[in-house]
Amino acid sequence: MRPARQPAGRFRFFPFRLRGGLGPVIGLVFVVLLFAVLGPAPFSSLYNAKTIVTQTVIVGIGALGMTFVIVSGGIDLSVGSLVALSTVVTAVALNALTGSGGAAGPAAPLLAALAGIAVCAACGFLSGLITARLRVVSFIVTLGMMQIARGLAKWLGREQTVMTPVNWLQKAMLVDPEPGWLLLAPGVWLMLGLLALVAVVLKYTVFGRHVFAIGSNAQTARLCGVNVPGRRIAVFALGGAFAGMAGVMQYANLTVGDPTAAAGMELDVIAAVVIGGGSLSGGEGSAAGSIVGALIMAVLRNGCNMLGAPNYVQEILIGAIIVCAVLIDRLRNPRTV
Amino acid sequence: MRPARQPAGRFRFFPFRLRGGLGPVIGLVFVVLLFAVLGPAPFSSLYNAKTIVTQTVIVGIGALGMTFVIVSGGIDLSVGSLVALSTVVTAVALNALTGSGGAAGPAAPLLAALAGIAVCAACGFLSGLITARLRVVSFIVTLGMMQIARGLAKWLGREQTVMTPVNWLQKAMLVDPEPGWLLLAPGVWLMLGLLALVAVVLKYTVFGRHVFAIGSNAQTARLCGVNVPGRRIAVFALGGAFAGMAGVMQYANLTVGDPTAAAGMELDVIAAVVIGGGSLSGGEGSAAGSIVGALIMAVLRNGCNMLGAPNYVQEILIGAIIVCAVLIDRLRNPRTV
Amino acid sequence: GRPSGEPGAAAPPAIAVIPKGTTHSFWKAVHAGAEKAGRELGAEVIWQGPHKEDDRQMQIQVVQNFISRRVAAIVLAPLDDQALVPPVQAAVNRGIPVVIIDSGLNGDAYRSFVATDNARGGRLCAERLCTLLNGTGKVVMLRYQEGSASTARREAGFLEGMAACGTDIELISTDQYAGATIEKAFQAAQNLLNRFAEIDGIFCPNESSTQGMLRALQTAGRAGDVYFVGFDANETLLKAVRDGEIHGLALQDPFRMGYLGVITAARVLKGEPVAPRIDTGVILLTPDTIDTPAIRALLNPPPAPDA
Amino acid sequence: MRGVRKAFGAVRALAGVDLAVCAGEVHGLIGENGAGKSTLMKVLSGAHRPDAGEIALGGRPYAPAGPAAARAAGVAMIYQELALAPHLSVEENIFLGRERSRFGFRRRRRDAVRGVLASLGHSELDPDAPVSSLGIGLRQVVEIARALTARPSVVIMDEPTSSLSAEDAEALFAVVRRLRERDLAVIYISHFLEEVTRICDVYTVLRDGRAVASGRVAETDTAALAEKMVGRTLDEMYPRTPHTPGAPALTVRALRGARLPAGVGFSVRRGEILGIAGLVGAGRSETVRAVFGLERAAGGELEGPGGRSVPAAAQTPRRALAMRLDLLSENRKTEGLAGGLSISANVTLSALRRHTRAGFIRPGRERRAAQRQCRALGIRCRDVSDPAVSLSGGNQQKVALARLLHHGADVLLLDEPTRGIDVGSKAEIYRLIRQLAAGGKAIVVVSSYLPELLGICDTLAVMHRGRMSAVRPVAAWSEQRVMLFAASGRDAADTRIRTGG
Ligand SMILES: Nc1ncnc2c1ncn2[C@@H]1O[C@H](COP(=O)(O)OP(=O)(O)OP(=O)(O)O)[C@@H](O)[C@H]1O
Ligand SMILES: Nc1ncnc2c1ncn2[C@@H]1O[C@H](COP(=O)(O)OP(=O)(O)OP(=O)(O)O)[C@@H](O)[C@H]1O
Ligand SMILES: [Mg+2]
Ligand SMILES: [Mg+2]
Repeated sequence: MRPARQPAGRFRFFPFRLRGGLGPVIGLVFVVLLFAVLGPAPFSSLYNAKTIVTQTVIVGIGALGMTFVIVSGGIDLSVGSLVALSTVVTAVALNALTGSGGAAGPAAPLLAALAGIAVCAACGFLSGLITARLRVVSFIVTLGMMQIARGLAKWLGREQTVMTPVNWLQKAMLVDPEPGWLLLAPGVWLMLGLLALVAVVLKYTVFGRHVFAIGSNAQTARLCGVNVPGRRIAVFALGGAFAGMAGVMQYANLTVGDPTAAAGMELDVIAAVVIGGGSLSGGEGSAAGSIVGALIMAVLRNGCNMLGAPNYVQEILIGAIIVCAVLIDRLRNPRTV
Repeated sequence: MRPARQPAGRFRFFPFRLRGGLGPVIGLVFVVLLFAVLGPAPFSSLYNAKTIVTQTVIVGIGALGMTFVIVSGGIDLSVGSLVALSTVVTAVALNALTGSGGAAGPAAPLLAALAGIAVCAACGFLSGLITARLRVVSFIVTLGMMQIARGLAKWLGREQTVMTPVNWLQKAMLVDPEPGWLLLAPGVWLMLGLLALVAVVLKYTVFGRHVFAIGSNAQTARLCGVNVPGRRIAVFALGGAFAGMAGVMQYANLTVGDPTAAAGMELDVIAAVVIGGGSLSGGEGSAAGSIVGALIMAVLRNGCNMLGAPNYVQEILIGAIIVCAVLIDRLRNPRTV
Repeated sequence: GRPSGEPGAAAPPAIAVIPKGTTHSFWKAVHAGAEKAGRELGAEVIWQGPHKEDDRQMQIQVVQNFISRRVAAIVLAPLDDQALVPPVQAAVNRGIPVVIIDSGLNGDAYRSFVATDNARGGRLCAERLCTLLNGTGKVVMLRYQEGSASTARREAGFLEGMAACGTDIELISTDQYAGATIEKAFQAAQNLLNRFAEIDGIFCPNESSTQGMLRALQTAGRAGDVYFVGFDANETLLKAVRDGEIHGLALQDPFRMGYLGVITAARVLKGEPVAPRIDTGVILLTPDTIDTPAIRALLNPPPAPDA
Repeated sequence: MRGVRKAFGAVRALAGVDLAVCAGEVHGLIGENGAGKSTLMKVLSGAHRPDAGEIALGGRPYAPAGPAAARAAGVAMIYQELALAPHLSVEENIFLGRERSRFGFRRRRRDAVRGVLASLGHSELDPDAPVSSLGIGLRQVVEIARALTARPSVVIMDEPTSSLSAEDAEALFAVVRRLRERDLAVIYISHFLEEVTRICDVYTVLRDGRAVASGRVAETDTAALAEKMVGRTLDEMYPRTPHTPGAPALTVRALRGARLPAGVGFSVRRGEILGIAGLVGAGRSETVRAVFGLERAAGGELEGPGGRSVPAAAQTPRRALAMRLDLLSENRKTEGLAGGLSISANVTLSALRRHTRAGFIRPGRERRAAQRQCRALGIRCRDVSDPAVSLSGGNQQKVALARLLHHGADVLLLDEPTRGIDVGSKAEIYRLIRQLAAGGKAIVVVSSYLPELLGICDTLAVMHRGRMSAVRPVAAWSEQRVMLFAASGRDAADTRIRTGG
């Protein structure tokens, strides 16, 4: 129970930064180098780097929201379903706003996206409410919400993908962005913006501090006057909102609302957070770490694809490397437990 | 004349029995009554009851193994993949043992099943080894194992379902068992036998007590001389073996080895354990509770199907009822936290 | 690394073939066909499916990765008729032609569409069931999965055909879904059979749902008592046909689909004109026709090389 | 407070307590383990909602909705079971729930932290150190600092000195006196009755959830207080059971840890009680933990009762147990108890095999053994099947001790064995320790409570910054001499500095 003391000085102010930052980065460098050596030349091309970053966006944004949840000591299994729900809500809202036929105006997609995000935030709020007020473990609450949101998505979408008119949202995830000076897809910029936001919120705001405190020791937080249920609800609502944003990006990618989208994505998202230094028992985790975790997973998928190995070899490889990425962190940072 | 109530002392000896037993049973009664009232007549038939029990077997056996893992404070996400791997290994081994063509002898299916179970136990052992010795959180280790086992299954099965000759194993999951006097499918009897075994091991053996101690406080357990890594490894190997048995039952059900089987089943299995009173932070859970949890889920699926509701309504309903089943337990048994 | 897809280089052109998944025997046959074409053309065929079956996002990523890898052409079986439009457009923008197989795609970015007429397959099944039932009886259709376009078309074709069959046909359940795997289909089918004591005819629109339903019928002891028509074939299903438990299977020609897909892509690369729609045909297998040479040829395509 | 009641299920913790506390007064609250002191204070600090009764604060009715409301009303509490978030830093813990500003004022906050830590005699403590890296004593300091920076009007201290060294306790007393001068009300719970008589003005005795006596401290003494607490006259606190040391049971040579200890050697014989004194952070706990294999030693050698010596670096708890050593950790919450398990499971955990037949646990036997231990140590519980966490702090400590007694190893390493235990039970435990020694066990006691070390030990050593003084018979030590070595690392015997003429 007595981990090695950290070096004195500046670094110690955010003990979680070290744990959540450097280890995963080493893991990332490791997998990138691995494929750069093993893989075909195109792996190391700029275009491929842009492809990988774009492929990180959806899981990455979901992981940012999940970081709040996991740092607070909870878990959210409904993320995948919420992403699907968000694509469908966005698509349905867009259709409702633009009426029948015709391309959408510039405002409609924005409103539709907000609708998608709002619905997911509401679902997250509900999960949080039940977790915090009725004290059912979040694993079960969100497992229920996972089914409910999936059902809602299918119901809204009439069990089919929802077609939408052409609109600017659909360009948000192009690897070659439309105004070329953007360099990266708008979705990537969104993810980076959110990353900065979440990092600041977690480290420099009272809310962030409280989230860490709740995850570290909820009992203590309560005794210190932290509004534990209120914060928990906010955390899950935030997680939902981020899943909603991930869903909007998913919609941008698919250009349709898809009620079966992102099945099982929750595990990718949680893995990203944990690879990035988050602890499932709460109190640890960082925004940057989670994004790095999501990047590691995207690099793995892309690299394996580039190698052109059969699917089963890829699966075995990805499984092994996920474990190794976390292992590197542990070896670097052994705990005495 | 016996007194109506048991003497307080004896009953209270295992506080977890009460927590893990009665609450879920109330939940089960609740959902059964719900569908008996709402649903069509066939729901309440004996044959349907037998169907439900048979449909519980696979998740139930998986949940028994998961009970060890969860009580010890771990989690095993690889169960679904291990089930698939076991079906494929059993089928491939059976084909290898019986040679080309012809019905299988009585020994071959048994050996094949043992091969399936052994391979899964080995996978569990490996997960346990990495978790316990290299101290990577079990969530990540088993997430990796989930991919690895799925890849292995696809590789072994050449990405296809594996046909097998007719053999007695394939009759293990018939709702109307072949020697009629069995009343229930052999698989159901297997599940009940394993239930008794796991209940006794958890409650009345040193191993079981150590598993509880590790889940409750691993640090203290270590200080008391419990071989924490060794027990952890054994727990995961056991979990793997049970997943292997569930896989053999899955094979009996499908009569083919199916590398895509049981995708996402891990969540059902974990939900069964948690609904049955298991705590994801360890130290709580019971064999009977887990089986009741699995039954609740099977009743839900069956009942919703019987109602003939569209799929999305079923999903929403199942999600809501999973939460309610746990809620009932919590309301009955509020915690001061 | 090695250079790939550079024009004029000695290396053969790389043609990527992207199935919807890799685990049905249907896709095995597609793979075999594609490889055969590759051998004939001297082209490298890269076979790569999405990791998770039926995950549109995964398939989009596979397409994106092939664009990154600069293959010469892509042969794609899209999981969705709309969602795959942007990546296909991106491929075309980068000078990689795309041929679509199996399921349709919106827009006109692709060069050719090589596939079965799914609606026709569904109608064929309906006609078979109609004949077997003599135009009267209670019929169940177990759908495959939400949002799957090709099976939805088969289901629609089947319903259309049943409507034409007569007013005495009662469709008692058409809104249940089997799900992606055999075992999910099995449970759904079991519960359906428990719910309806009286069923005269059943239709399932693909391999896994047909196999799940077959197993449910067998375990309930009702196999053979109900007229059962399915889609696609594998060893288990063929055995059931011989045992009189399945009364018809719509057969596509996946080998030909893979073969023609790659051939068409190669012709596009050479600048030759190609037809925008190529039908690979669908025929009905019944206990009577199971041993005809045409069916035999379909059932036993040359094996896919082990990757 | 008037007629306050509180029950946990079937357990009645408070059965109608009346209590009046005045500003500018230090109010001592004493009582046996499980009497309801902590529960009463948790009601006052808003952590528990009372079942009945009313409270008035500063003349106005007071019914806090939660800890936040209580804190806003000016009630600050130091919890007995330390309430800290291990992942957060010292400063973050101190200001948890009171982060007044979002971005600014870091400087001012930092000054406040340094100020209060200095007043507690720990100006060296780094405000940025994560709490998980602190020993239990420093954690207690952080907990106290948190209550003091809250600018309260009522401060509740639930056994604040249970983990403090004598020096730190003195610093705390100075702080308490200053609080009294500032006209605050202080409620002070302690099992050290001499502390109560030293710094409290009035006292109240709780027994079985009721206030049974109260009065001015000046009009009583510790013996009378103890009598009121226990309800009977106490015998001799440190009874001298005659026992004679035998063969060496544990010999430690040149033990070195990663940081502490720095070359410690001692030997303890069968039938001997060896005490180790020292200040917080002197490395006493780390010494016994290294001996037991809980912390990896960097070097040194251990020789157990069997006479075989092993390198200390290879020690693990399982090997230590096999060598017939056993350890009582100073941190019962994380290392002493499996809180979720029943009392009986905790008691039998190290020696479970004794209650098995053919590998199966015999519940009846196990249960009886646990009940026996509960009686021997006077553990107050409804039933041995209740989870250990439902016990009061002192009773939890006794359960942890009961496990060692039940296991019956030859060498017992007891790190703060009487932390949080009431005087009556303490006397009982001292008697037990002596009996064990008389029965041929070797016992090492680490304690920050000097009187008990001087009272029960046969031999005593003092640690200072990882080094240990010579082991001497207890008669050769005096309180001053121990303090001198603990504070300066110099022994009166070899120092030239003489205070006298
Ligand atoms: N959360 C709880 N659940 C059940 N019982 C409890 C709980 N907290 C306290 N109790 C019971 O209430 C009684 C009073 O406990 P309390 O902690 O107030 O004692 P205390 O006087 O502070 O004792 P100590 O000196 O050992 O700290 C005890 O019998 C204890 O078992
Ligand atoms: N300079 C320091 N910086 C941070 N922590 C320190 C420092 N010095 C001592 N400590 C803490 O004090 C503890 C000293 O070790 P140990 O607990 O063995 O001493 P002790 O004499 O038993 O004191 P305690 O009464 O706290 O148990 C260490 O675990 C460490 O956490
Ligand atoms: Mg107390
Ligand atoms: Mg100590």
